[in-house]
Amino acid sequence: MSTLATGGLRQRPGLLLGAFALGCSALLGAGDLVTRAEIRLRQAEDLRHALDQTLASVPHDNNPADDTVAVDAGNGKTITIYRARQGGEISGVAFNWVGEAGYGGPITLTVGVAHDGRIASVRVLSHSETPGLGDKIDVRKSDWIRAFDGRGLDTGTRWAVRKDGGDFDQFAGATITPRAVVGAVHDSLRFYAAQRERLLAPQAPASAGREGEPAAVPAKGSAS
Amino acid sequence: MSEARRVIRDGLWDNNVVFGQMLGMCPTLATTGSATNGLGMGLATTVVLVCSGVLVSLFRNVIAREVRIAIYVLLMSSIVTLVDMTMNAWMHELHKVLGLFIPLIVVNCAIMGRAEAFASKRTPGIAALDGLMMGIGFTLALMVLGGVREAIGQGTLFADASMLLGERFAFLELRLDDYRGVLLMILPPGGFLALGFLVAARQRMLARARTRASLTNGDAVAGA
Amino acid sequence: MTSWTPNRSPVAAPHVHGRTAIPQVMRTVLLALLPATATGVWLFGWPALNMIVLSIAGCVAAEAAALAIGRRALAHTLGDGSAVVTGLILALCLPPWAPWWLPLLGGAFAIVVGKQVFGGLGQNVLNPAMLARVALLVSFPLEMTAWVAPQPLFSAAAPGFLESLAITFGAVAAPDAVSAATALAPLKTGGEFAAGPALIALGLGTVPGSLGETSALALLAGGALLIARRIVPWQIPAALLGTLALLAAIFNQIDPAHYAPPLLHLLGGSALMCAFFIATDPVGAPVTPSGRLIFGAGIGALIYAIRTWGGYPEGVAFAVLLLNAATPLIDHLVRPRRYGRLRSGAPLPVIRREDGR
Amino acid sequence: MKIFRFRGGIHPEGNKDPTACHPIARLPLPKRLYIPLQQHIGEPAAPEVKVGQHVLKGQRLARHQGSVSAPVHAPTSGTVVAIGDHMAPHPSGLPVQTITLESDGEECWVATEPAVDPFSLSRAEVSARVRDAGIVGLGGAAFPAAVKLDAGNRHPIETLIINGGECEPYLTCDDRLMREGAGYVVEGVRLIASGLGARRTVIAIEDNKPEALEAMRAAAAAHPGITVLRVPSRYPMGSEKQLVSTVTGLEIPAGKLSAEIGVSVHNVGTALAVCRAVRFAKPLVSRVVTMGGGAIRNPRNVVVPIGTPVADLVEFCGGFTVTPSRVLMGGPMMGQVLPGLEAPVVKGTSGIIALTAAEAHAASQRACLHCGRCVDVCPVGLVPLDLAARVRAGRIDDAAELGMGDCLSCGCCAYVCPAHLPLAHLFNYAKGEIAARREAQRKAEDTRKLAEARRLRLAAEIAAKAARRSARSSDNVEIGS
Repeated sequence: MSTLATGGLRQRPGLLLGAFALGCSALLGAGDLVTRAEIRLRQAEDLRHALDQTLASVPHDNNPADDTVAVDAGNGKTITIYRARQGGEISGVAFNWVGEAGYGGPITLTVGVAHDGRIASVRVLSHSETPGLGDKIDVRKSDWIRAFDGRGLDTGTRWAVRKDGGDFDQFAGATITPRAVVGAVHDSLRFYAAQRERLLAPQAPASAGREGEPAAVPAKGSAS
Repeated sequence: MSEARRVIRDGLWDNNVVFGQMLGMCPTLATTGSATNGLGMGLATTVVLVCSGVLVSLFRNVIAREVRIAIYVLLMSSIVTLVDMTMNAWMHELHKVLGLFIPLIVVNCAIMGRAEAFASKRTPGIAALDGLMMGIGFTLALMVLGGVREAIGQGTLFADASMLLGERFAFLELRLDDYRGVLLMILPPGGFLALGFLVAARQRMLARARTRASLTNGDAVAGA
Repeated sequence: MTSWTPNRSPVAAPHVHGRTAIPQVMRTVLLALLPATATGVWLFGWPALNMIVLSIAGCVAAEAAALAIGRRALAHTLGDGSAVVTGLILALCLPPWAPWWLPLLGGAFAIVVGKQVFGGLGQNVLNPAMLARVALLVSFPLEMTAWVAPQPLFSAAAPGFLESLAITFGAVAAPDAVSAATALAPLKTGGEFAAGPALIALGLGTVPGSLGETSALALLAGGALLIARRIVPWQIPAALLGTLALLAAIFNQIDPAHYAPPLLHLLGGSALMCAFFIATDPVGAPVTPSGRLIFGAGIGALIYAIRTWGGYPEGVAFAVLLLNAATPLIDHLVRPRRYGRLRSGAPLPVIRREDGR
Repeated sequence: MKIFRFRGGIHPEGNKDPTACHPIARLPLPKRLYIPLQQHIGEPAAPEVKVGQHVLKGQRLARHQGSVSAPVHAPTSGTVVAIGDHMAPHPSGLPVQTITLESDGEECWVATEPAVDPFSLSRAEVSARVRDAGIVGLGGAAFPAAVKLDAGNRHPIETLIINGGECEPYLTCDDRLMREGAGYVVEGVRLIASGLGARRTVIAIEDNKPEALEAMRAAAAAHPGITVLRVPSRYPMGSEKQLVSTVTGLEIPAGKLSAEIGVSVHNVGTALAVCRAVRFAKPLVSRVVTMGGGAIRNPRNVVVPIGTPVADLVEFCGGFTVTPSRVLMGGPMMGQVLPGLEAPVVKGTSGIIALTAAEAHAASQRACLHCGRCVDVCPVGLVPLDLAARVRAGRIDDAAELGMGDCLSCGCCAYVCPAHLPLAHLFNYAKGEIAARREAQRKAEDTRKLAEARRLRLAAEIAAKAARRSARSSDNVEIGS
């Protein structure tokens, strides 16, 4: 940049600002170009990792992140179902479920259900329960949430906390939060049961979900 | 004292961003739940500080007074966005931990402050050194604050350091077993409390140093 | 004898003084807390007494340490008795069978963070005991909500003295069998609201709850003493309880199944303790009668809101702290009118009475 | 008659019984009297006697000078032995110009004008007699009474209020005066009323003085223009502003005189002095002083010649039973510490109170609790704790903004303060500071005005000269042409 040009720009602050804006935009554009593919890859990995965890006990040989179907949940909301397949046969599904209010507001779960309608695993995606009291539903704080593994509607489980005559522990000092989670998991199972036929209908992997666009990213750690 | 030594002293102690200038309180309080988080935030901020210092210094003769703030904002937000994208692409795990806070770097007034007060008047070399020292000072302050909060709050030190620095640094992670933790310190009020006590401790040290200095001076006068 | 050597250092008027002094005020507050304290110890046994001792010890020790660090007169300041009052109020707010470190930590926090960092008695913005209560509740929600059913001293189920030491100092948590829910629990968990005979239990205090907050009668007796002795202004308790009861009555009328009746709000939980002993701490309360009405009403409304819609089972501590923070503003807004002046501070217009009355 | 309640106030322990129950005693004539030349608010009086000169009782020793001032008269007959410095009855103990009189024991009165029918005198004549008698407000403020009477000429007075409140603890001199001299007091009241041209007169007496109330009612029964009003005992009922509010329901607007809303307030002791001055042409040479406090052996009220050393009075009352913790001139709420017993009784001395340590309840200061008791009791509606915080921080201007200047110095706030903070002391300091600043500002303003006037004058002179010159030159021109 010649002295003349800089001198000229100094006299015209508007132009100078414009020049900087242009330069910065170019820089950001370039940065986006270089990182876009990489970032998308990472996000896909995240989703896959999370689904693999949720469906760890379900044998599958596909990538559930790429095999989705959108289901109308009945109340105007659409739920994206991720399906795991073993040899082309659906062996289990995973989906996010927003439960009824706990102590501090709604609790969002990621539920994995095996082909036979039993819980593969449940993880809490987000909640606003009292720290140190209700947040034991988080797998990083306690193992309580693993109590759902392997349970189903037909396993003779009483879907309530002990205090209400059910099979699930409440934790010391808090009843409402576990009660809400138990209820939510129960609801999600009933939802699965109602939708089972449709979910398990043999369908080509690519035909249902919009590929490459995860509807929800159940990334671990987002509850923090 | 040479200017470089002055700059180093300023950044690390005399004019420390957090304890001396009390700038950048938003990231300071928001991200110091643990020493590791403080370290990560500090490092990201350091990168931005150095880049913005160099850029502002390079263009210091071009930038007209009337639009300088607007240009600084443009430059800094661009740098921050680039850092965000880069981390998301190649330091994805770290980005998930710090992701929420990286865009916050742009509101860290320490960066604007150094650009206005230092970089815009100096050559790029010394501006880079200043950015680096301010950044290191900031990082250290955040680590101390995070360390205190983490240690009192949950009885650990550098928890999850391996996630930030790689498995080789797992030895940093300390954990006090059977410590129930003081949740308050991890929550936002704990940030204020810890910061307040640390600032008070530093003030006390400075006051003592002043008393000592005045005493020795007094002796000198009396002796003469 | 007519000799007299005058005191040359000038002493300004007035040369006589009322008999009210701070140590005496603190003694009266302690006296007023006695019924609630005694009831609490009776109902919850030896562990409750341990708690009180530890909480007061924590406060006094922390005050002494802070004064020593600040190189201030130890005996004179400790002698005002304010640390003892803070310690007792804190203890009465805690679960009666809490482990030993809870009152100690709370007492130290109340004095150091709640009082001394502001510059000591009279300088603090927030109520120290309530600050400690919130800090403990946020940090240790489990211990802070571990209620036990009352087991009167010397009754069969009550722990003996040695057993009480095990409860207080042992790491063992209170046995599950005695854990219980407070009268306010149905606000959050649903279920039947206490009514009829259950309300009488609330009056006597034979219900689970904080150490000194369960017995409405004991608290009322202490409150009456404080108001009669003019240690606390009547405006704060009246406005606080009135607002709480009014809001409860309105919502209870709208939906009796969802919203608890006013009596439950007044008698269950910490409302009475707060109205007479906590909100009335002069340090954080406004100084004018109308300011005190606003202050009390604000706390009452917040208690109701937090209990009904908030994330914590009891809102007293949060409500008091929030209104403490608003006190300077209230005091600024409702200054008294000065003699001979309009509210704006301008002199009154000259009015003459020419009617020859 | 309706009584209005004023804001704030306190109920200090009265401690009036020990003195109220004894009749007023008469002090034997002291050997030496020390008569300060300034016993009133305003300019000091100018001496007009010489050392060695023999004077008669009631003879004028010093004449008043300036618009606000009062003359001083000889309390007994005797010889002037010194005119010079003597300890003033003020906490500072600084010496003031004082005439020392050695009594000859004769009590020989100066020839006075014959008594006249006082109600035949004009308003101006009443005022002149009051002024010449050296009468000042005897309630303690010592404001020259004639100045107040003259204010009635500028502002029509609707209501005359006679202050029989005596709200200060311990003091009972007005109480005894009303019981024993009700007739004279009422006559004085009527004279003041006629001097002011007041339409109605209210004598306000606190309800803790039932005997005085009864005596005054009886004495005033014959005069329908006078109402004797029973007012509640509440300090500071005797303060002018609070008394005006109690009786009329009006407030004196800030910065105004009570006369501007048609009210004038005088003390009962002043009324008695006015009666003596106008009817008998006797100047003010003695007054009733309450000798009270737990340290006085025989507490009582005493008629005392002005200028009597306090030591003589203490001796007359049997001396001290214990060493007093402080000896006060005036009541304990607003009175001042006496620098020494050699200080003399002056016109404004309502009492000498010797307090024991137990009576004073002295206790060490503690931190302000923010309890608001001072706000509750402040009769002005100030927030003393805020003022005190600002004064202590040296923020005098902020304190002035919050109304420091409106403070009465009544001491209610300091009385109730559970932390024993010296609030009144702080406020007196702040008010002095504000006054000093205002004075400095006024002086600067005066200097500026003088300089401006001088500049204008010089400019005018130059202009005049120029005009004359041009006039002359034009004359010349005319002449020349």
